[in-house]
Amino acid sequence: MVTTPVQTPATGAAHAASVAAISVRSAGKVFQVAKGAEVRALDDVSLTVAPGEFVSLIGPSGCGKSTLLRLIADLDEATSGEILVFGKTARQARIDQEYGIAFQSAGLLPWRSVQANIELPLELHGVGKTERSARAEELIELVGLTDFRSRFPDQLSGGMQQRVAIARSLAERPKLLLMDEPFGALDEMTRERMQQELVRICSETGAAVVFVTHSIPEAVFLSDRVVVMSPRPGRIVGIVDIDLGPGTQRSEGLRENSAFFEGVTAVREALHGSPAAPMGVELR
Amino acid sequence: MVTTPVQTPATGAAHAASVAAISVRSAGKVFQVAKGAEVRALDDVSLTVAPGEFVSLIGPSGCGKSTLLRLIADLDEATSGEILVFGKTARQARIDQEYGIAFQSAGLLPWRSVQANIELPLELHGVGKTERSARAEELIELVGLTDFRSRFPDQLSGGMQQRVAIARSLAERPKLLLMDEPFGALDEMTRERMQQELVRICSETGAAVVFVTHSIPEAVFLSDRVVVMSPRPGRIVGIVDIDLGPGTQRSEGLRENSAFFEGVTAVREALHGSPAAPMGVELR
Amino acid sequence: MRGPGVAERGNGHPEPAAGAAAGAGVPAGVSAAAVRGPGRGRALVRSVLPPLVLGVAFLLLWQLVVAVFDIKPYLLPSPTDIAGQVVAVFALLLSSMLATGLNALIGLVVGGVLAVLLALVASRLRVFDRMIVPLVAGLAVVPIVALAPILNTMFGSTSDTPRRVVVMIVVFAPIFINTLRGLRQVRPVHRDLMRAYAASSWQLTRTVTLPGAVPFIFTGLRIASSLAVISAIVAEYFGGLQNGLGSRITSAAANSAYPRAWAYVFGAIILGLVFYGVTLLLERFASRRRS
Amino acid sequence: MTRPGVRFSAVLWGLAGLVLLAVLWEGYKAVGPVTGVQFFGQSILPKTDDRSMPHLVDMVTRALQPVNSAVGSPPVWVSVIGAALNSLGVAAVGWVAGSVVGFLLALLMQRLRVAERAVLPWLILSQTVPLIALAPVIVAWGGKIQIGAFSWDRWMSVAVIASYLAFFPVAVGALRGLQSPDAIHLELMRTYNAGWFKTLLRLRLPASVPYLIPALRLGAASAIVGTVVAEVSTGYKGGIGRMIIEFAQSGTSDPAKAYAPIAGAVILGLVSAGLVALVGLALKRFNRQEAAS
Amino acid sequence: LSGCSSSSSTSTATSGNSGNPSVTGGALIPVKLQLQWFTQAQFAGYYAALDQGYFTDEGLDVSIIEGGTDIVPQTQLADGSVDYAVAWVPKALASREQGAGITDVAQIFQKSGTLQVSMAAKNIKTAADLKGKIVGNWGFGNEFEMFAGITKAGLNPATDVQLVQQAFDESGLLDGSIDAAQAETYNEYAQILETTNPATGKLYQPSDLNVIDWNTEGTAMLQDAIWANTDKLKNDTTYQDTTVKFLTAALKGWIYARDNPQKASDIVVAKGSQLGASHQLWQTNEVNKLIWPSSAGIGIVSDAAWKQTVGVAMSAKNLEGSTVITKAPDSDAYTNTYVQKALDALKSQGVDVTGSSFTPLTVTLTEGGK
Ligand SMILES: Nc1ncnc2c1ncn2[C@@H]1O[C@H](COP(=O)(O)OP(=O)(O)OP(=O)(O)O)[C@@H](O)[C@H]1O
Ligand SMILES: Nc1ncnc2c1ncn2[C@@H]1O[C@H](COP(=O)(O)OP(=O)(O)OP(=O)(O)O)[C@@H](O)[C@H]1O
Ligand SMILES: Cc1ncc(C[n+]2csc(CCO)c2C)c(N)n1
Ligand SMILES: [Mg+2]
Ligand SMILES: [Mg+2]
Repeated sequence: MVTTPVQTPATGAAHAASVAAISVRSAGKVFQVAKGAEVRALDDVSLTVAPGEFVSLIGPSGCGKSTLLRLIADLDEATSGEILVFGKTARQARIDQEYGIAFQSAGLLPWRSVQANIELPLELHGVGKTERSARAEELIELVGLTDFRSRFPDQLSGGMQQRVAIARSLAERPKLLLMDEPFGALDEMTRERMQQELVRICSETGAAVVFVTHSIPEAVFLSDRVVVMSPRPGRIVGIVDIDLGPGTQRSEGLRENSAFFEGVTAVREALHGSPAAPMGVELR
Repeated sequence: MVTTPVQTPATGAAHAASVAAISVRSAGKVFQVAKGAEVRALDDVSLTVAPGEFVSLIGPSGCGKSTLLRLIADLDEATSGEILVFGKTARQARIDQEYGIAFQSAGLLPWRSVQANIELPLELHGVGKTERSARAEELIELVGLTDFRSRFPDQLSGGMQQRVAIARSLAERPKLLLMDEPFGALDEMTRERMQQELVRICSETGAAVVFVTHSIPEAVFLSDRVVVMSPRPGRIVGIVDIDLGPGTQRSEGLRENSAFFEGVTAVREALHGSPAAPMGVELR
Repeated sequence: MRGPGVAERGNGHPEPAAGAAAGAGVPAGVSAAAVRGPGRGRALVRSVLPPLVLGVAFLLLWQLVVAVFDIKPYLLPSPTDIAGQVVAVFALLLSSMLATGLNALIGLVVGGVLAVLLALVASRLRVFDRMIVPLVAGLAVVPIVALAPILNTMFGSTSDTPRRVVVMIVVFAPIFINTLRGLRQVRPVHRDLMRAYAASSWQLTRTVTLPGAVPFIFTGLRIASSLAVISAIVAEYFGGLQNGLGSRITSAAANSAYPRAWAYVFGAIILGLVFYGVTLLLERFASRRRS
Repeated sequence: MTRPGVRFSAVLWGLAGLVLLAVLWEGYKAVGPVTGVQFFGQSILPKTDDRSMPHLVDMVTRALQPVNSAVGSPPVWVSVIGAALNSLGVAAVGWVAGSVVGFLLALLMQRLRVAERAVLPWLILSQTVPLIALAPVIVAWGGKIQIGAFSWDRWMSVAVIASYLAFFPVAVGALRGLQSPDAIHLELMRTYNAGWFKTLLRLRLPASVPYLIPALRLGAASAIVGTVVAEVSTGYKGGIGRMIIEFAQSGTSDPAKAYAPIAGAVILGLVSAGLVALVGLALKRFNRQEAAS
Repeated sequence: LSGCSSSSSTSTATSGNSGNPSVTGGALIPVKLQLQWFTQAQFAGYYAALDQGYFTDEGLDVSIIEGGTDIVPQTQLADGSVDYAVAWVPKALASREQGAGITDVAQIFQKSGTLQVSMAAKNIKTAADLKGKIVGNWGFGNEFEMFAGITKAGLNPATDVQLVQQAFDESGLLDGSIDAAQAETYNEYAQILETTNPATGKLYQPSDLNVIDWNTEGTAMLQDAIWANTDKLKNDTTYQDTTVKFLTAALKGWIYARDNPQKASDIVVAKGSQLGASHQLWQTNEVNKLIWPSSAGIGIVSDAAWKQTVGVAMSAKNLEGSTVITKAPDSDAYTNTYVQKALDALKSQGVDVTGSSFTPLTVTLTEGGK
């Protein structure tokens, strides 16, 4: 099932558009672990994301970033509150394929070529062969992998694999992209380049993005808004508005720009203002 | 064999001390791959590290950072040039246990407790039981894992594992620490904390450090000098002196300081001045 | 050459197709094509020569010992005696290999398919899983000797079926256990992905679970392949058609015609290696495209 | 859920599986054609008469009756247990011997690359040799051994054959285990200037445990199978394998009798795997996974 | 499942009355005898000799070692694992040709006990009737009489019949998957007669069956014989002496079994035979028929029978196209020297060694041979 073929073009701040891309109201998530014990991963989280808006989630490990993303994607169910995606329940939105998703590990199927990996969601939803390959062609070009279309994942570098995963997440032209640390496994140089490409791709497709990251510069460079979270239980402790101009014009130079440094400092302070996370002492 | 029990205290810039901790002269390394083909990983690299000095190596993936470190550690042999560690050949220095080493993955032995892991090098060199456990005690305290001494690696978070690895690398009180992206696998928050601890530990022990990293802020925050490298063949393209004051006084606040940002910008420029690294398109 | 994997590795790193390349050693920028070419010939020599030398040395020593100590053929026939018999009974040797090989093949294929299908069911149906896993553990330790006589009466000794059933039973356990492990190996990220695509459980099986289990299936198959031949041979020992290697070996041995018996043993070894080699090739072929 | 609880329910499920099997057996016997099902001349389903498929009740009843008509002969099940224990003892000797040999081979192959290349293919080949061909040779040569008061017993031939099967999984598993340490650990040992032996002791051996335990378990199962086959091939009396063919003789007149020793052999296999699991328990410390950091 | 160790039934020991001079204060000579099959009345004479203390009387401590499928008694004997072995002559000759140094020192069975049994309805009465039939045999070299018979009837064993190896029992014949099955008069034939005929609801009767007897077809070969180690016979005087003693006791055992079939059968049952009491009595009786009367004295190798065996062994081809032996055995293959000495010793004790007045019993079989 392919949804709405072409997006409404969206500029950086389309806050006022008709229905919100995401609307999370007082969502909470409690995990039942071993007999009796429970983990409150999220507590009373509310967040609205406008169509075309780029929102990053940042916070120390275990603060519930992934959990929040997974609730939106209906990969887990909220234990309280309400989550709407384009006005539908998360479940309905998943069934209607309203979003594309990418994870920290690219999660490509190793036995499928680049092209076949990108075609996977289309294939699952019964899109015909010619249509599928035409769309894959477009996407491969978009992520700059034209020469690698018939390579297999193990023949690609980490960065290239992530680009395939991003192309795959865009296959059905979703109006919403959910990304959980998609660049977490990349080295910093590659990472910076991927960020720039993501910014470009997002402005071109006009999709709203929820982007989980650990990196302050990354969050600042990419986002319209940075949502800062704190752990135990996971809450939103601050939202930093960033204004670096439209995505299409963001470039490397920006990183040495004072607005960028200001954004970094603002997010850093929001983060550190939150009760200091115990330094990785939790047992795994 | 435990070497020199107590270190000469070293302040940040002990450049002029007797014999250099490391002296690399026109070192080159060519790898023979499949019949005929060769990879020139390092070409004519010269570098001197003073006792107590903290030097970072930074550069795009594949520029030979790890290779240089491995040559110093005598894990590989240079194909040309000369490498002296405290005036000895690299091989002799390894046999004399002149350095401690830590890698990107902590590389702890999963069947040994924290304490037993730290004691490993001492045990191998025939240090008696009581002496071993006294030393382990000290180190465990140094890295702040007192309550975790009898835990096993799989019960620790990534950051804690890295701290164990660092403690282990310090076990024989080396005057030189070699570290290959020791924080590469950690999330950014943990990473920043670990950096601060490393700075503290190094000032306390007075060891010289060669530190490989991908992260510009990390390199700037930690180092007395940042060595910037370029790939194919790996060369040193610039050395940036950083002056953020003695390690003992570097704190979180520093990261929002303008000297820090200047350092970051200087390294960034040195890096980008080098011929742009192809964006992760190499095959793996 | 990789050894037949250990069927059950209790720990979590079964990665059956783990590459041999050590860590980061593989150079960037050097195209894979450069690795082939003349280098391959030398690699072949390096992997074939040592076992060949050892084998020839072993045979020579054997021959020498038999000659020097004048060992009677009923105690130990010499390699040349055996080779002489191989030539003498060659036509019969081939037909026996064919007969036994066919039994082993049919048993292997039917048992293998059954094992994969039941593993699929077990991976989907928890109740079935819990009931069948202990049974398979039992099946894995049933000695062939125990089964053959009973199967002979059950299916009639004039048919090849009892032997094929013996092979099926013997190959079932390793394939089933490995396949099931493979099917359970689905990476959480793939599971999440398929859920995000609202994929049906059949789609999950077809696109993710089953292809992901292929290397595991092959690990089981590799172990099963040589077992299939041995068990087909041993099964012949308890009656039935007298056209295979097993009955020829025993009947030669009963007449103390050991050189002839060993000629058939030689055939059995060749057959075992053929089965093993073909599985290995299939595995190579199927896993060409994997990390 | 507590561990004993888990184990208990596993046993229950296993029993449920057995019941399922029993229902299948009796069900097919009830509805299947007496002559079995033929398909293009090959029988594909068994005959269902009482000689081909005795009733389960008959099997059990027979197991409770005396083994033979000699006065005072014990019930079948008692003899089966005796025979099973006898086989277990022989198999244990074979397992230990095979494991030691397998492990030493693995050490050799780990130490010398050439040895690995030269030996490994032959190890695989060795397992394609049918045991029935080896048995006479081993028995014959064993019979020649007579050193002072020591003389070769039949059971030793059986144990040798059992070890011939048991050594293989151990050799392969141990080799993998010894080769399993990551490059990083090996390099660490190199930076410590630790030689081959120290590296073996502190790194390779402990690292091989997770591979060794399943290999030993597999070796135990192989040793049992080898013992049972070898008892038949060498004519060693007193074990379960011999009992199986002794009973098979009375297939015409006493078909239910043959099932008791088969059940005994299966239980024997399970028990041996269980015993190895105990070894695994003792080495549990080394079975830790490296944390994924 | 008792062991096969030394004497289990001390109660019936009648030792001490013979006053044999070689009994020197319990220092018995250990002797091992390898059988070719499981404990059963086929070997009643040896068990009787053991039980009656005849071996001890001769100063021997005999252990009887059971055989079984894969045990080749002549190999055991040749490699020194045992001192004497019971084996069929053709198989032993084959082993000799492969270098096993063994000699037939006493031919116990004078006739072949092998039959080819079929259901009466199949109408298989002679070897010629086997054409096109599914013919069972045991393999292991037990099939040569049958091959010779088929060949003699003008058929080619490789093409004119379909050969099938039988399992350990006769179920193939009973369920109809085998047309004609191999059986020994003393064992498998009885197993058939101990089974209920579904058509009549009673046990199978000999009239329900047809048998081909290779003795009458003229291709019979010599069966159970006692074999000794050729080299030791030549060079070892103690062994020569022991051989005579062993044969004396063993033959005496067989004479006991002839005269006391019921007791001999009971002895075998007590030794833990797998099949039951009535079956063992039948077997004792049938085996007696194969031995007695023995005109030259029990154990003497008849030259005529030997020649027929060798002739068949050299000419009959099996389905692999090979004959049992390729050249005539040398003169060491058998000797009557020792058995003659044993017979002389027995005769001097006044024992009847020919059994000229032997009359068999009529044994009634019961279901399952219980
Ligand atoms: N399936 C689960 N069962 C139990 N607890 C869980 C589960 N998933 C997450 N948690 C817990 O919920 C909390 C939030 O986890 P989450 O993965 O959302 O954190 P995160 O912010 O994504 O962390 P990271 O930066 O490390 O990815 C953690 O304490 C975690 O241990
Ligand atoms: N053992 C080896 N054999 C062949 N080539 C090698 C080997 N080790 C490294 N190389 C090559 O040498 C070059 C330098 O590698 P090196 O690992 O030192 O880079 P690096 O700077 O550490 O990269 P990264 O940041 O990815 O760790 C690369 O092109 C690499 O492919
Ligand atoms: C597998 C097998 N089957 C038959 C015989 C032959 N055999 C030797 S003694 C004897 C009498 C048994 O009643 C028989 C039939 C054998 N040696 N091995
Ligand atoms: Mg997360
Ligand atoms: Mg590196």
